[in-house]
Amino acid sequence: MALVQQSSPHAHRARPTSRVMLWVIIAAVPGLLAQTVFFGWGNLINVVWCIALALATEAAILKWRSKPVGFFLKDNTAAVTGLLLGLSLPQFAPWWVSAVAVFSAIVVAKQLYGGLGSNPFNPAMVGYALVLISFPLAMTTNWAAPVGLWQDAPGFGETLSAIASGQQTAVDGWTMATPLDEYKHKVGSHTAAEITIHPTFGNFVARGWEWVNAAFLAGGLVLLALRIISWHIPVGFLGGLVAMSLLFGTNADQYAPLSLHLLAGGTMLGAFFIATDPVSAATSHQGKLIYAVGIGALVYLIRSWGNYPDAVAFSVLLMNFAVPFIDYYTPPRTYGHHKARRGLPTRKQD
Amino acid sequence: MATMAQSISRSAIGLGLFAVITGGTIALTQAVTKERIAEQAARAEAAALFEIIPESAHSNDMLNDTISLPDAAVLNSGEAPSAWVARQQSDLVGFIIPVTATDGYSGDINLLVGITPSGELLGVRVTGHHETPGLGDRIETRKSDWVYQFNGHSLANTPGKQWNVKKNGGEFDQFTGATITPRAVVKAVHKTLVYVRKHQAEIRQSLGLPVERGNRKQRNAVASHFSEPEH
Amino acid sequence: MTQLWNFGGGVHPPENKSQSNSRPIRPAGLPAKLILPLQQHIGEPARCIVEPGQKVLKGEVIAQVGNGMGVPVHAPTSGIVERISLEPVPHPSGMSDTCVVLIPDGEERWCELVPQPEYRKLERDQVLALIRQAGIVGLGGAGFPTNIKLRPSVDRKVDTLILNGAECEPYITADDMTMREKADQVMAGLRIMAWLLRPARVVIGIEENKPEAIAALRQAAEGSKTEIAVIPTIYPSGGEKQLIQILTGQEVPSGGIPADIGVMCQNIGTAVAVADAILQGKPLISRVMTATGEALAEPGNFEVLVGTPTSHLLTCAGVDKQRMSRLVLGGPMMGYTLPNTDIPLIKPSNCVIAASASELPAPAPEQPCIRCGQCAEACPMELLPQQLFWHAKATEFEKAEHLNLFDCIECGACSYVCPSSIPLVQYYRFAKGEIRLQRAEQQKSDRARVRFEARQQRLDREQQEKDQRRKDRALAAAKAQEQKTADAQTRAQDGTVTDERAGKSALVEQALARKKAKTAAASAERTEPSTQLSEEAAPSETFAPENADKTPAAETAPSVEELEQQLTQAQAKLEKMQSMLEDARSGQAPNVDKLERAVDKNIERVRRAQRAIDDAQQQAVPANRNAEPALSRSND
Amino acid sequence: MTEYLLILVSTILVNNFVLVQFLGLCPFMGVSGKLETAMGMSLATTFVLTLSSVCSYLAYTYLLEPLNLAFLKTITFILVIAVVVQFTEMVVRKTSPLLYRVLGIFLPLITTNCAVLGVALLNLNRNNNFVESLLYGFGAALGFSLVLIFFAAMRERIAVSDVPVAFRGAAIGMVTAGLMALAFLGFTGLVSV
Amino acid sequence: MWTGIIIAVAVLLGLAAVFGALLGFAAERFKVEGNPLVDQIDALLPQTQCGQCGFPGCRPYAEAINNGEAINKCPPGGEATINALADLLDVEPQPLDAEHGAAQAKRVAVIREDECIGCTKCIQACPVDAILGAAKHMHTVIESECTGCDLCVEPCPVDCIDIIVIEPDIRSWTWAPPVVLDKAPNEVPSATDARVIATDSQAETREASLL
Amino acid sequence: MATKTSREIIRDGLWSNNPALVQVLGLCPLLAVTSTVVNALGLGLATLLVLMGSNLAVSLIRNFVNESVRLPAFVMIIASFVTCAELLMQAYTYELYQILGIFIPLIVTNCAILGRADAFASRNPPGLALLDGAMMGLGFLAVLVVLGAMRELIGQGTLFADMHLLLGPVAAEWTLRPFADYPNMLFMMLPPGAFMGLGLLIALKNVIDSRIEEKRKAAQVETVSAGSKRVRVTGSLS
Ligand SMILES: Cc1cc2nc3c(=O)[nH]c(=O)nc-3n(C[C@H](O)[C@H](O)[C@H](O)COP(=O)(O)O)c2cc1C
Ligand SMILES: Cc1cc2nc3c(=O)[nH]c(=O)nc-3n(C[C@H](O)[C@H](O)[C@H](O)COP(=O)(O)O)c2cc1C
Ligand SMILES: Cc1cc2nc3c(=O)[nH]c(=O)nc-3n(C[C@H](O)[C@H](O)[C@H](O)COP(=O)(O)O)c2cc1C
Ligand SMILES: Cc1cc2nc3c(=O)[nH]c(=O)nc-3n(C[C@H](O)[C@H](O)[C@H](O)CO)c2cc1C
Ligand code: SF4
Ligand code: SF4
Ligand code: SF4
Ligand code: SF4
Ligand code: FES
Repeated sequence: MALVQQSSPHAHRARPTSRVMLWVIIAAVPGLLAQTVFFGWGNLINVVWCIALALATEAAILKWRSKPVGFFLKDNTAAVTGLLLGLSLPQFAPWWVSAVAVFSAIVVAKQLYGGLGSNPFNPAMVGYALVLISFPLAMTTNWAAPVGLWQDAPGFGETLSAIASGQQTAVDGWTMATPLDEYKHKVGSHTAAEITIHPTFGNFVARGWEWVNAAFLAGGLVLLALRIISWHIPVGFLGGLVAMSLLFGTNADQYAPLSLHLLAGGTMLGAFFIATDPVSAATSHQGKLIYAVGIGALVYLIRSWGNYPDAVAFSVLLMNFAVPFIDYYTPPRTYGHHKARRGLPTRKQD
Repeated sequence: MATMAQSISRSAIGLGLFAVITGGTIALTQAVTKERIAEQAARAEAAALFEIIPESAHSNDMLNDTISLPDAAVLNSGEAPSAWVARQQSDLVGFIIPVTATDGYSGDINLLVGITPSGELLGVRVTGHHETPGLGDRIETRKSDWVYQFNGHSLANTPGKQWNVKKNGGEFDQFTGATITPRAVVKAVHKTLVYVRKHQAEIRQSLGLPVERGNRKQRNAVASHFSEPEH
Repeated sequence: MTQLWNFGGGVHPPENKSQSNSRPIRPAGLPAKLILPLQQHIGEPARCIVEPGQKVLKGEVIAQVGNGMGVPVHAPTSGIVERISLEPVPHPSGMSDTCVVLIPDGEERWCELVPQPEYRKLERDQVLALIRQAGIVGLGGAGFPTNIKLRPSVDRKVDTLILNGAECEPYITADDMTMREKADQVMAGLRIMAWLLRPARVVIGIEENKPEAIAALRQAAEGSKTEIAVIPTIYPSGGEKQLIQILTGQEVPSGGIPADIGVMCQNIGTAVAVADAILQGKPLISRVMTATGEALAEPGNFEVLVGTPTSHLLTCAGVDKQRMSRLVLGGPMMGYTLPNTDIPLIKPSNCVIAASASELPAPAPEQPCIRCGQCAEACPMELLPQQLFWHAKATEFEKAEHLNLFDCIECGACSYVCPSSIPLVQYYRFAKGEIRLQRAEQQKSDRARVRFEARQQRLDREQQEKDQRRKDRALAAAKAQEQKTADAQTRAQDGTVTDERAGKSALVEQALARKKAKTAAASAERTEPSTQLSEEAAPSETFAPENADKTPAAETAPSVEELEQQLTQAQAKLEKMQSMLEDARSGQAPNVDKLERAVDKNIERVRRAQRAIDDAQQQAVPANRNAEPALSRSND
Repeated sequence: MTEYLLILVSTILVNNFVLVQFLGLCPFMGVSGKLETAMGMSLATTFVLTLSSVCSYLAYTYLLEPLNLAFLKTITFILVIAVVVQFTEMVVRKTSPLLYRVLGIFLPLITTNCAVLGVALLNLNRNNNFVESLLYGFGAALGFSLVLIFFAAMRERIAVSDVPVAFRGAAIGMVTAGLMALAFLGFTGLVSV
Repeated sequence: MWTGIIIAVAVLLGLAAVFGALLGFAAERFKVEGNPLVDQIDALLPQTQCGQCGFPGCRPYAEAINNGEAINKCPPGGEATINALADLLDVEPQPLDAEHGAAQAKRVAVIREDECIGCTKCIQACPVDAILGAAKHMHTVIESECTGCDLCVEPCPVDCIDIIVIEPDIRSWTWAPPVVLDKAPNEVPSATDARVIATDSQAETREASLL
Repeated sequence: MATKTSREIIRDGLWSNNPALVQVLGLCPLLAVTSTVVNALGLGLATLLVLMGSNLAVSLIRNFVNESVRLPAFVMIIASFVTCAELLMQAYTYELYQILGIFIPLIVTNCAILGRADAFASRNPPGLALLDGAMMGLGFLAVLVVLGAMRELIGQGTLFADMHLLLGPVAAEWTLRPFADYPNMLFMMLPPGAFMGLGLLIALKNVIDSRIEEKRKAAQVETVSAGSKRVRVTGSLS
């Protein structure tokens, strides 16, 4: 009989990474459902396609790097990346757009850096940003109109064939500018009242989008409750956005109103699911706050003055870029120390 | 101190020597190529103009045959824009006005608008823009034929409301995915036509045309405005 | 109600305490043999003062304090010292250390004990000496000699004495049971310590999951000013630093000790040991230990003699060998696994867990860190465990240190929560060990540099002096020569012309003789004649590497040359040895036989070198390199 | 005032010299292995870039332009830069060994930093006046420093990752710079200059 | 045309002369000598003074490194030293140059005292004066000062000096890093690796004599 | 420094010490102008000419410059070559010149050029220096063109578009379109694509190198003997 030899601790809490990732997937389900209810089958098809592709790509690349494939596939992170891409791409994005996005997310952003845990940038957002600048046409014209505004609503089969046909643009009438897009292009030349006449705004804030965002918010709260994410990032993100909005004024004729910022586009998905990607986010509480407030502020900045109507992807990437630096300068204060030791160890000079 | 003086003079002379040699080389090359460069620059500048009014369609030195435009702030095309005039023998073929559309998707779009004396469009060309590659850049002739659809339009044959993209109920195609850029261009062209109609009198005058058709007295072109563009 | 503070982090592992705290403390009895390591504490090992075969009495000192900090070791029972040898000891390395192996005679005959119930009449130092003589070390973990801890340096007044009854680790109930059953002894020990330290405040911190112990202590402390503080159940509230923060709100400064902020923390068991030592005169020869785990039929707490092999304790608790998959000494969070059951239990051992495979299953393989920050949430020291881990893994120790690696108390809370099951603590231990090694090496190399430079200077100086001397002598010689020449000239001028040639040769002869004499004289300064050559050659050679090695040509140079060089060296050595031998023989020196052996060896060496050359010459030139290892082997 | 602010925003973010305009890439790739050195390089570049932007402006406006020698601008500018750099190096080396340790070794590298000459040339293209030249140079340097420092911090992290062997070193650095440039595209349109 | 050229040359000449003078002035005025880098390099070398690098001692090698010598020639320092040097000089670390020997475990010299004839040869050879003894008397090595350079072995006429590897004992033992299982199965280092004591990732088991 | 043989110079320039892939120098033009083959070729040729010229010139004057003005002198030489190239391009390929913009004058600060002048030309005779310049220039040019081709192909689905800008009207029809109906992948035409493309090329070179190295290792037996370069620091045997 042999005795196990092992270093302490000998007890472990049973919540492995794969389970954490599974929870993220589960928490995203309400949002996905809301998307399906309000925007049709597109997201669901995208999600399935992206996840399948993500797993296949990850397996292939792990094989190439001669890493144990099963061991790493089981951690579910590729699935999360695929899921988040599927959730954020336009509903009628042609299949190859998703494929390029998934491929660049998994290969370039993740595995080239050494795979899980090593990627400095959020893989899903790398994929998204990359296709956004590569294929602006496919990425701006394929947003589904909210259910109810469809002329001749496409069913599952039609949606699938639209995506699978690979056409850069979907059938007119199925698609519509997103509320953020619409606002962005008319603000300044139109008054708020004139802008919001557009059917995409619906009766409340942004037809369909408001419920999708609410659903993601709910899922995010589940993650918070499970302590899978800490409050710093979502609060920082939304706080930064709100603060900027208040700072630049709430005059809806000049700038998009706060409600639109919060409930349209990928705000809640970004705040709870994307900015919180632990691998590419800052480490300490203070660092997380800086990182998240930065994202919120950048989202506002780019949405208001930049070219891109929804800026979550770019803002997340930009702050990812700053994360290692932030980490160096925001270590927590350790027990028994007066203040935190910031920066780098100074080389011993004798 | 001797070493200091020595060091100074040695360095100064050494570097000076290089200056003479290298400066000489450059200056020589410059002297040799100066004329050709000026010519090339002028030709490049002219290329867009000649696309609108081909060389076969005019006989004057269009590059140096310019008129200054009055009250041209509406065209947003620089401080004192001047239009190029094309003439076939003594007939006025048309003139080309530089215009800037300010409401593009990102930044200004620089256009050349060619107009016949009767106010009909000879052609429109884009000389500079920052629109999104792949979306807004189809206003370039290299990317699509879109700008050619202006040819032949005039205020007379196209009513004011029609000066818009189809999506907004106008005459002109937009391209998929980008309405803002074409709308901006259409607007700018329209504005130019309106401007020309408004300032018809002055323009005719500076073209040397009688306000009432008839006086075809030649006038020397005002060439002094034209200057070599910075690169 | 005592005011309590929070500390950051902490975890709630399943407690698993009921298995062992439902039975009273039982005596574990006498094992067949006792293995007593000479070092059971922090400091220097004790010095063994018994011989194999010697009979010892229970409580007799068998090892005295060595030359550093330490405490004595006592015989836990009467018996015969079987041997003093290297035995496996409880240590994470699983290595062996010097132990005294004692075969009990079963008589349990005590040596003479000197109780000091009137300790208040003694000097404090006397009481501390008694504590030290009783071999008491901290029973809560590190095993730091208690007497040293109880004597804080003059400038540090202890205001608060804390008795650590938190026992926050799962499974362990030794302190719990001690408090329940020996509450009076605990209080007595506490009183002694309080008398020694005169603190303004005395607190006993107990986690709220031990109501019986709390009740027992409340009763025992009735009427005294001792506070019984019931603290929340969270691991690691029993960590000294955490407990201090909970009870006083103060933090022990990094790198400092609790006494720096006027606090001292002692374990429950330590208090009992102090009480026994002072009031009954008994040294620390047994302690309460928990034996628990699913592999045991009757888990519980036992009064165990120090040095008892683990197997004995397990048998007492009814072990089922088949179910036992892992044997942990200490708690599941900080304990280490034992490779076998022969290992003895020592003073700081407080718990043995004989766990079944399902109870403490092997964790999943290590996955990459996802920087989820769970570890940072759990860390009671508010470190950044994941950053420490990344740096430790990448062996960027400087950065790990910068992030306060050395403040880590190795509590294991971070590993406990890590979803990627990374053995974080092991990484930290590794990094700490490497850093300590590096520091030691750096110190050593600094010292080596100093010594080397000092030597170089000395050599330079000596060389200069020698040069000077030689110059002086040469000068003197030249003068003499001049004188002589002048003399000779005058003589020659005086003398006949035919004599001239003879005179000249005489002069040459004289010069030669002088030179010889000089050489002889110079070498006489040193031990042996030929040293001088090397001595004089040394400085120049020190900075001019053998040119054959420096030029690229050396790379391709046939190694026959090298071999020949070796041969000449060997021959030189041989000659020297032979001459030394002759000297020794003539001088009847005591080292003649040594030298004979040396000469033989050198003859052999010359022969081997010769053979190597022959071999090398036979082979083609490129093969020469291969001959080299053979030669270096011949140096053995 | 806003105009000047816009120049800064534009040069630091929107038209970042390194990631958008492709200037100063060699030091960006070469001196970003360690955060400490990157900081030294940033300081040195900021100083030289600002100074030489101004000096070149002066040389052009008061020497070349009046004499109609625009074609000598490249050689003049590079001469100015080389001399500024070398002179600074000598002075720093002598007067402040401490500062020299921080910046000194980077100074010679700056002569061949395209950003420095680039700023001088772009000042002309953009018809910047004196203050604008100053700000433009300073902003460019800040933008350079910003990405250099962030990049260095990131490379330190990447250095300990399990990057596939073929990509270790410069290759993954390039990919990272590419992803950063991707992120910076998010700023397009922020300021239309 | 020629006037243009002459103006151009003259302007450039003027500029260059002024700048040249400036630099000449600075070169003379701000001249410095010395290099603190050598000290920093020297501090990183192990000071074994063994000469395996091909230089007579660590300091000469430090000077050579400062002048561009490769940093991978010091076997006693091994990989750690190479990495530290690479870090200091901001160059890529290279593997140890085998021509200068292989990295070895820490060693010390021990003199077999009953064989020592007291010739003092080893004393003269030891670069750090780590050997004690007088002529014709037994010599000993001060273990704490010996760098293990083995320079004393060769000169000893009776070969009574051994170089022994310092074995870790329970007091010098340190924890080994855990073994990571993220390589393909065939690349996983064997669990019997001497340094591996215990890991979380690979439950290594040992035979135990139970009871 | 030992002089190198021409073979080594050729190999160094084209492969083993390639300025773009190994020294990672001259990145700005390398990345900025490689969106199409024609741009890459134009700048590459200009750089090649300047590199050869400056190497030759520096080598010729290598014994006459004094230390304090060495750098400015080299820089001036390079700058004069660049300005000449600039003027010539303006005169003969004006459109291309406009596209390449400030990257023509910026050849001056192409670190690779000054680097070569300083590290090689200033210590070697003119012949070798010229060869070195040519090889380094060609190596640089090759990388430029390959990167240009890659970006052009992926970015806009064409190859050799607009070659007439450089080579005159004959080349106007050279454009290849391998894929019909290609959705342009703009990413490749923009800065991020440039960086990643070069990253990919560098990685590719690493892969090839390691293959070659493996082969070489397999073919060659270990000949160094450990410790053969030791030097004694103390004493000696006698
Ligand atoms: C990255 C990006 C770039 C864009 N570039 C342009 C552009 O260059 N020109 C343009 O007109 N619209 C551009 N758009 C705007 C969108 O395509 C916008 O939805 C469209 O112009 C509105 O047209 P619609 O009224 O046909 O929906 C861009 C949008 C995005 C997200
Ligand atoms: C290396 C070391 C040195 C110590 N030095 C002292 C000391 O000088 N004075 C003192 O009162 N306690 C000293 N201690 C004891 C500590 O303060 C602490 O009470 C003891 O280590 C028990 O801690 P633990 O079981 O939590 O590890 C020392 C402990 C260690 C490990
Ligand atoms: C994480 C951790 C948990 C600890 N838990 C306890 C505990 O529950 N009970 C205890 O008495 N000592 C515990 N200790 C040891 C104490 O820190 C401290 O060393 C001890 O109370 C000092 O008393 P001693 O010198 O009498 O051993 C723990 C130490 C650590 C690092
Ligand atoms: C809370 C949470 C959020 C995550 N967000 C993302 C994300 O935005 N993008 C992504 O690619 N992966 C995300 N992941 C999955 C995983 O962390 C990611 O694939 C790693 O970055 C891969 O190294 C997330 C995981 C968790 C636990
Ligand atoms: S808990 Fe584990 S996976 Fe999470 S950050 Fe800490 S070390 Fe990394
Ligand atoms: S083991 Fe160290 S790092 Fe981990 S939780 Fe405990 S104190 Fe913190
Ligand atoms: S090899 Fe290393 S230890 Fe030996 S002398 Fe050279 S630098 Fe010193
Ligand atoms: S005793 Fe021998 S091995 Fe030790 S340092 Fe001295 S010469 Fe070297
Ligand atoms: S080419 Fe080297 S910095 Fe630009």
